[in-house]
Amino acid sequence: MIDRRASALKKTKRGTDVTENISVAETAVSHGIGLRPDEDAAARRLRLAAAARHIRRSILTTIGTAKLGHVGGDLSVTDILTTLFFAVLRYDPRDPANPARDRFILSKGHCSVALYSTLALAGFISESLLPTFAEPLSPLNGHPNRRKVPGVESNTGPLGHGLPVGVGCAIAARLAGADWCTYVVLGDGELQEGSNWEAAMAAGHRKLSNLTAIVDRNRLQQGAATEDTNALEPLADKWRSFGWDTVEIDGHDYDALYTAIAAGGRERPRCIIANTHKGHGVSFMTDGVQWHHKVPSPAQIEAALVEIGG
Amino acid sequence: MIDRRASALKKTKRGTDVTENISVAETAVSHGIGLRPDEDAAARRLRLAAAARHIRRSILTTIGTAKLGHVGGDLSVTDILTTLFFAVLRYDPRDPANPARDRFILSKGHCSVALYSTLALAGFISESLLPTFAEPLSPLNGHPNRRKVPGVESNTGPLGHGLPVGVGCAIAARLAGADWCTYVVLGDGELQEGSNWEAAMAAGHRKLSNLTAIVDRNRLQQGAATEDTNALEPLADKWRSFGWDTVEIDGHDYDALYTAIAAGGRERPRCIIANTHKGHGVSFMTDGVQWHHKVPSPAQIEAALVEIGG
Amino acid sequence: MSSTSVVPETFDCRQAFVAELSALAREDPRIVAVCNDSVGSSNLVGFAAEFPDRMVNVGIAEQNMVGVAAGLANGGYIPFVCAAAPFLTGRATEQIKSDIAYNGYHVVLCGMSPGVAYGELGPTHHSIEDLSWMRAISDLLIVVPADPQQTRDVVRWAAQSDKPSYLRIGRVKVPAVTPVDAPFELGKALQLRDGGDVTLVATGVMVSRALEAADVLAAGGISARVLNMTTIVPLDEAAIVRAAVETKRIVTIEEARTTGGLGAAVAAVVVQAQPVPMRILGVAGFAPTGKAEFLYEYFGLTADGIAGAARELFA
Amino acid sequence: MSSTSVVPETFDCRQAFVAELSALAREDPRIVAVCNDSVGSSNLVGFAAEFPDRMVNVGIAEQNMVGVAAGLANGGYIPFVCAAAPFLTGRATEQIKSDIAYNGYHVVLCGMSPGVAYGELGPTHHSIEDLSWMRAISDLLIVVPADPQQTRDVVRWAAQSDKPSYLRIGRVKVPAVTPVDAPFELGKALQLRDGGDVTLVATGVMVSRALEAADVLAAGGISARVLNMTTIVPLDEAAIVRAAVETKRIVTIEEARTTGGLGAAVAAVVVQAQPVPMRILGVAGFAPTGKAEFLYEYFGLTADGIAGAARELFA
Ligand SMILES: Cc1ncc(C[n+]2csc(CCOP(=O)(O)OP(=O)(O)O)c2C)c(N)n1
Ligand SMILES: Cc1ncc(C[n+]2csc(CCOP(=O)(O)OP(=O)(O)O)c2C)c(N)n1
Ligand SMILES: [Mg+2]
Ligand SMILES: [Mg+2]
Repeated sequence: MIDRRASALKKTKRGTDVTENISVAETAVSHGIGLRPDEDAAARRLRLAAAARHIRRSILTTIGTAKLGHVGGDLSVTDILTTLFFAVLRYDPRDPANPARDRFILSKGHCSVALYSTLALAGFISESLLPTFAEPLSPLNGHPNRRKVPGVESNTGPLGHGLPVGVGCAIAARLAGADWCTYVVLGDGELQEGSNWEAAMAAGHRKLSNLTAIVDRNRLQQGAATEDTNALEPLADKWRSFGWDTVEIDGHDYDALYTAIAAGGRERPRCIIANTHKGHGVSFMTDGVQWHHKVPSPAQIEAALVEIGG
Repeated sequence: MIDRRASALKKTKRGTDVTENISVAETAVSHGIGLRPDEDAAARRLRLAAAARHIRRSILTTIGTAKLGHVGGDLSVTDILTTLFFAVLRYDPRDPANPARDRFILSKGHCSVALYSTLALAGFISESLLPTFAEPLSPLNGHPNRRKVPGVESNTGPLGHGLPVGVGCAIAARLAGADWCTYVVLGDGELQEGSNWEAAMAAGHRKLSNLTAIVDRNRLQQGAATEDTNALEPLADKWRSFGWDTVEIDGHDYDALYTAIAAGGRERPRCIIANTHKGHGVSFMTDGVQWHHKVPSPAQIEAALVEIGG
Repeated sequence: MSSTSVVPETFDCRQAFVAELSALAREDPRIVAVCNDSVGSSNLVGFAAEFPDRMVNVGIAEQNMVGVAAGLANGGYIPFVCAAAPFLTGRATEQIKSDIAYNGYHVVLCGMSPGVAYGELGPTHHSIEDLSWMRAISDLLIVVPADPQQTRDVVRWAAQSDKPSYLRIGRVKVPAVTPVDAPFELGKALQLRDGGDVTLVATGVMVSRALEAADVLAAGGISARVLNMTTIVPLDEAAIVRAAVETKRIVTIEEARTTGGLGAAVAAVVVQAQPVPMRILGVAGFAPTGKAEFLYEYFGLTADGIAGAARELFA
Repeated sequence: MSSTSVVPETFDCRQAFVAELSALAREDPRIVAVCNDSVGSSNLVGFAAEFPDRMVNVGIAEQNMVGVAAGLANGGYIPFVCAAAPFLTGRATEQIKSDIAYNGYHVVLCGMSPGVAYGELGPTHHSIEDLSWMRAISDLLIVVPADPQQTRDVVRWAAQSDKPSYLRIGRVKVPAVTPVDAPFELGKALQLRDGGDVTLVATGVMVSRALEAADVLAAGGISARVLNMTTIVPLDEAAIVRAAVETKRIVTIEEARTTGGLGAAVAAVVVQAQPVPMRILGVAGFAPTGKAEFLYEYFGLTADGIAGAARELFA
């Protein structure tokens, strides 16, 4: 089934190794070939680590330039996006509307800079566009806009929108008998929105095994810890009681992410609770609630880039 | 604590036995004195059965006259309402805005006729008002209106509103250090609305032990069975995972209802999943989805009244 | 009061709606219906029987319903979202803004039983805010068919237009008002009757009442033009300006709050292009208990009420 | 462009808002704040520190937030619901209609950072629909303070009025525009400048721009009256009619869609009472990327844009 999926996107060819070409975004153009079960885990780990490093650097410089962004949640979701875009998703950046593509929706749309940085590395948009983020008339709005940015499937920003749309995508694939899959990444604070539970219930009821939700479980929302604001725990029990296969993993561990996402043969939608840290990769940001949307100073950006390396 | 609660409503006096005066609504005026732990269970059972019979008759005749109503859900919720209004709730129908009253919200507001019939028997409104249900300019609208009908705490009708409002009431009591309690009755299909899960999460987080939700689990929604439309099971697991003490009972058993509702010493909000039957009490309506809002013919009303007796 | 002596046959437009939707679904496998436990109330029982897989009933969950429709559009389908208008437009307002209009998805939002059609079910079930709510949303077309013929035309148009749209599909019975040779054209008012003294601009259920009001006015010597403003967005500004120039007085009639619907749209054109006196009729506030017909009387949305308002313009 | 040479001090009204709310809370134990994880963005950090129990943060859940506020009102409290305007008004639209307005509860809905205040965060975070959405709801008062003094007055008024209300509390910095001896009065327009040729009717952030536009117009020999229409519902119809009679031309300016807000309200009065030519200025549609100031330019909501629109009425 995986092979069939990998070959369904007509124009896609296997790309060059991102670890070797990490500074040249254009060479990453054709990574979207879907799951690669035959890839050696160690090689994949290396590849993903390099891509994530690149994306984290891009996030920091983009936010530093724009003086706007949600750096904490960008850095917590980076490894999830990296794993999806460079080891899981099937897409062709030169043909972003290809009907056979996998659908990816970043429901926590405030982390648009992480998404733009990932889309640039994946070849959907030029990396030279990133410095225009939030500039007048830029296609790169504070929240992603599908009418302006290829690779964006749905305009997000208001929390609680991605999963309902993802359920619709998954139902569409079912109706069409198509094998493309739908992936939705959600914030944890975002799960306080009831719209998610409406969608979760519908997906559970319909046993949408072609749908995966990944929760960026960084335990912080805008103003405080989720558990101090409106507790989500026991979170896995909630998803299970709504009919989802649910696993909890380390959301910064590429093997764990890949394995959890790629696990096949399921009969239900799958929820991956990815335990992460807001600001991951930058010591002075890690787990700091103020970094939800605080803009780092130039000196902090510099220090952060040094920590990230690459 | 119960005694203190029972005496907090200043003007309330213990009323006469409704079983003896069942046909004279006016004499039921002072039943709202809260929990009566010292009442003999058999006596209570008799009292409640008689009141429920009266209410069911009233529902059928009111709907028959108006040629409008939701008879199935009215009859499934009757025993719940009866237990609440005649064995649990603290209120004074002559002083319906008394700040120390318990709050009751019928979230499934389409079953207004069951509520009006109960409020009439409890003395909030005159029974002579019931035949005006749905008539031009009647205070008895198709869905309850607190600005027109004493005893109504919040205008319901759109599903998914009662629990959030109930959570607000319970927080208010907490803030005020008051001992009144809040009870919300929900439909089961209604639980597909995400607003309920927002409210459930907030109540669980705040450990609102002064809040009770009772689900009228008649397993039918408007068009079909809940489990065929958007399955709710495992429903108790859902509530538990949202931080609620949860029990499942027979929603037509007065002892079970009373015990579940009155159970004290809790640290969390309590959800009572009351298993019921739409159309309960009328054989040809029981569990029939078409009776959600089908209006019985005069002959059917007559047959139904015979079955109900009293 | 009306001069029409024979009571005309009247129709519940939901029937034409579902007949056309089913016909379209037979032709185009991309057509799907999405609903919130409203298979019956949206009159979709036949559709569901014929196309069980393409009847996506998400249960009582309007936010999810609209999001799911956006996802279905993303996946290549053409969703017709069918739900009681007050809950579709009020419960999923921000989803309609973001997921449908701002995304630009080809989704057809069908507000069933709008206005005060649900009569005695009361203000929670009345959809008198929907025109104002939906019209505030950029990039969303708004169309209100007035009779079965228009309903069929509009459903067919909506299926092929690639823009997000909101349709108002009435359950209150209406007579046929559209000439058979007058197909629906987006953004075009349909003149049903010419007149030189005043123009009555109506939409949906109110169109037949405007025609009756024109009869009442004619009996009193006032010649009223009647426009059926089927399309609220985009508005036929030219027809409005012509009416202002040629008849010098305008009355708008809608089964809705007048804060932001048809009347507000027409008034904005009138004051900016050709100021003339107007009366703007609609539903003044939360309704008391009563059936739709009683509420029309109560709010003055009758032939006499409309004629009376028009006469004020001659004072 | 403006004739004002000294750049006046400007204020984020959220500060006056929370200062007054805290002062009220000290006086009246019934005052509570309700929010959706928006303690910071609603500027409530100080309030939360001083009144931790009375800061009811329900998390990111706007439907529940509004329902909870209704319940708090039922239980004897006076809730100020503070949340970003697009989510408060768009995500809980039907709760505002049913739980607040139709229930008639004394709840103060505070739409924070409305209009395009969130600039580059884009259309999902712009609240340009809120005035139309809220005004469509019966029984809901709508008040838009223009500067810190009005903000304080309005918060105090809202605490003692027993009606449901919607306040728009800006984050875009504005100069003081209200004379110290001009207290807020519900339903009364405040004339900030007299003039005989045209009236500029503005609300909120747009009031200072209207004043600047009046300067621009004065430089060109046009005498503009400026009205600060702080109350949108109920509207000061008398002031509108006077303006129409006395200045014969009206321009409305709002940081919102013009479909159902200030401009629509004024136009409805004008066409029904005293038809005169108008221009209705606002936010034309979903915005491109850019900061608030850029978007004001983009949509013509500047002194020059307003003056230009006014000049069209003299053509
Ligand atoms: C409907 C809605 N309400 C409020 C907000 C404001 N907001 C933006 S981000 C955020 C916190 C999100 O927390 P979480 O989902 O945990 O995201 P992360 O921690 O990954 O940044 C809030 C409340 C919003 N964008 N949408
Ligand atoms: C928000 C909203 N969506 C849809 C409806 C239409 N509706 C009225 S009753 C009903 C079914 C309710 O089912 P359930 O909650 O199980 O109630 P019961 O079986 O007790 O009648 C529906 C869908 C509504 N009233 N409100
Ligand atoms: Mg988080
Ligand atoms: Mg049910």
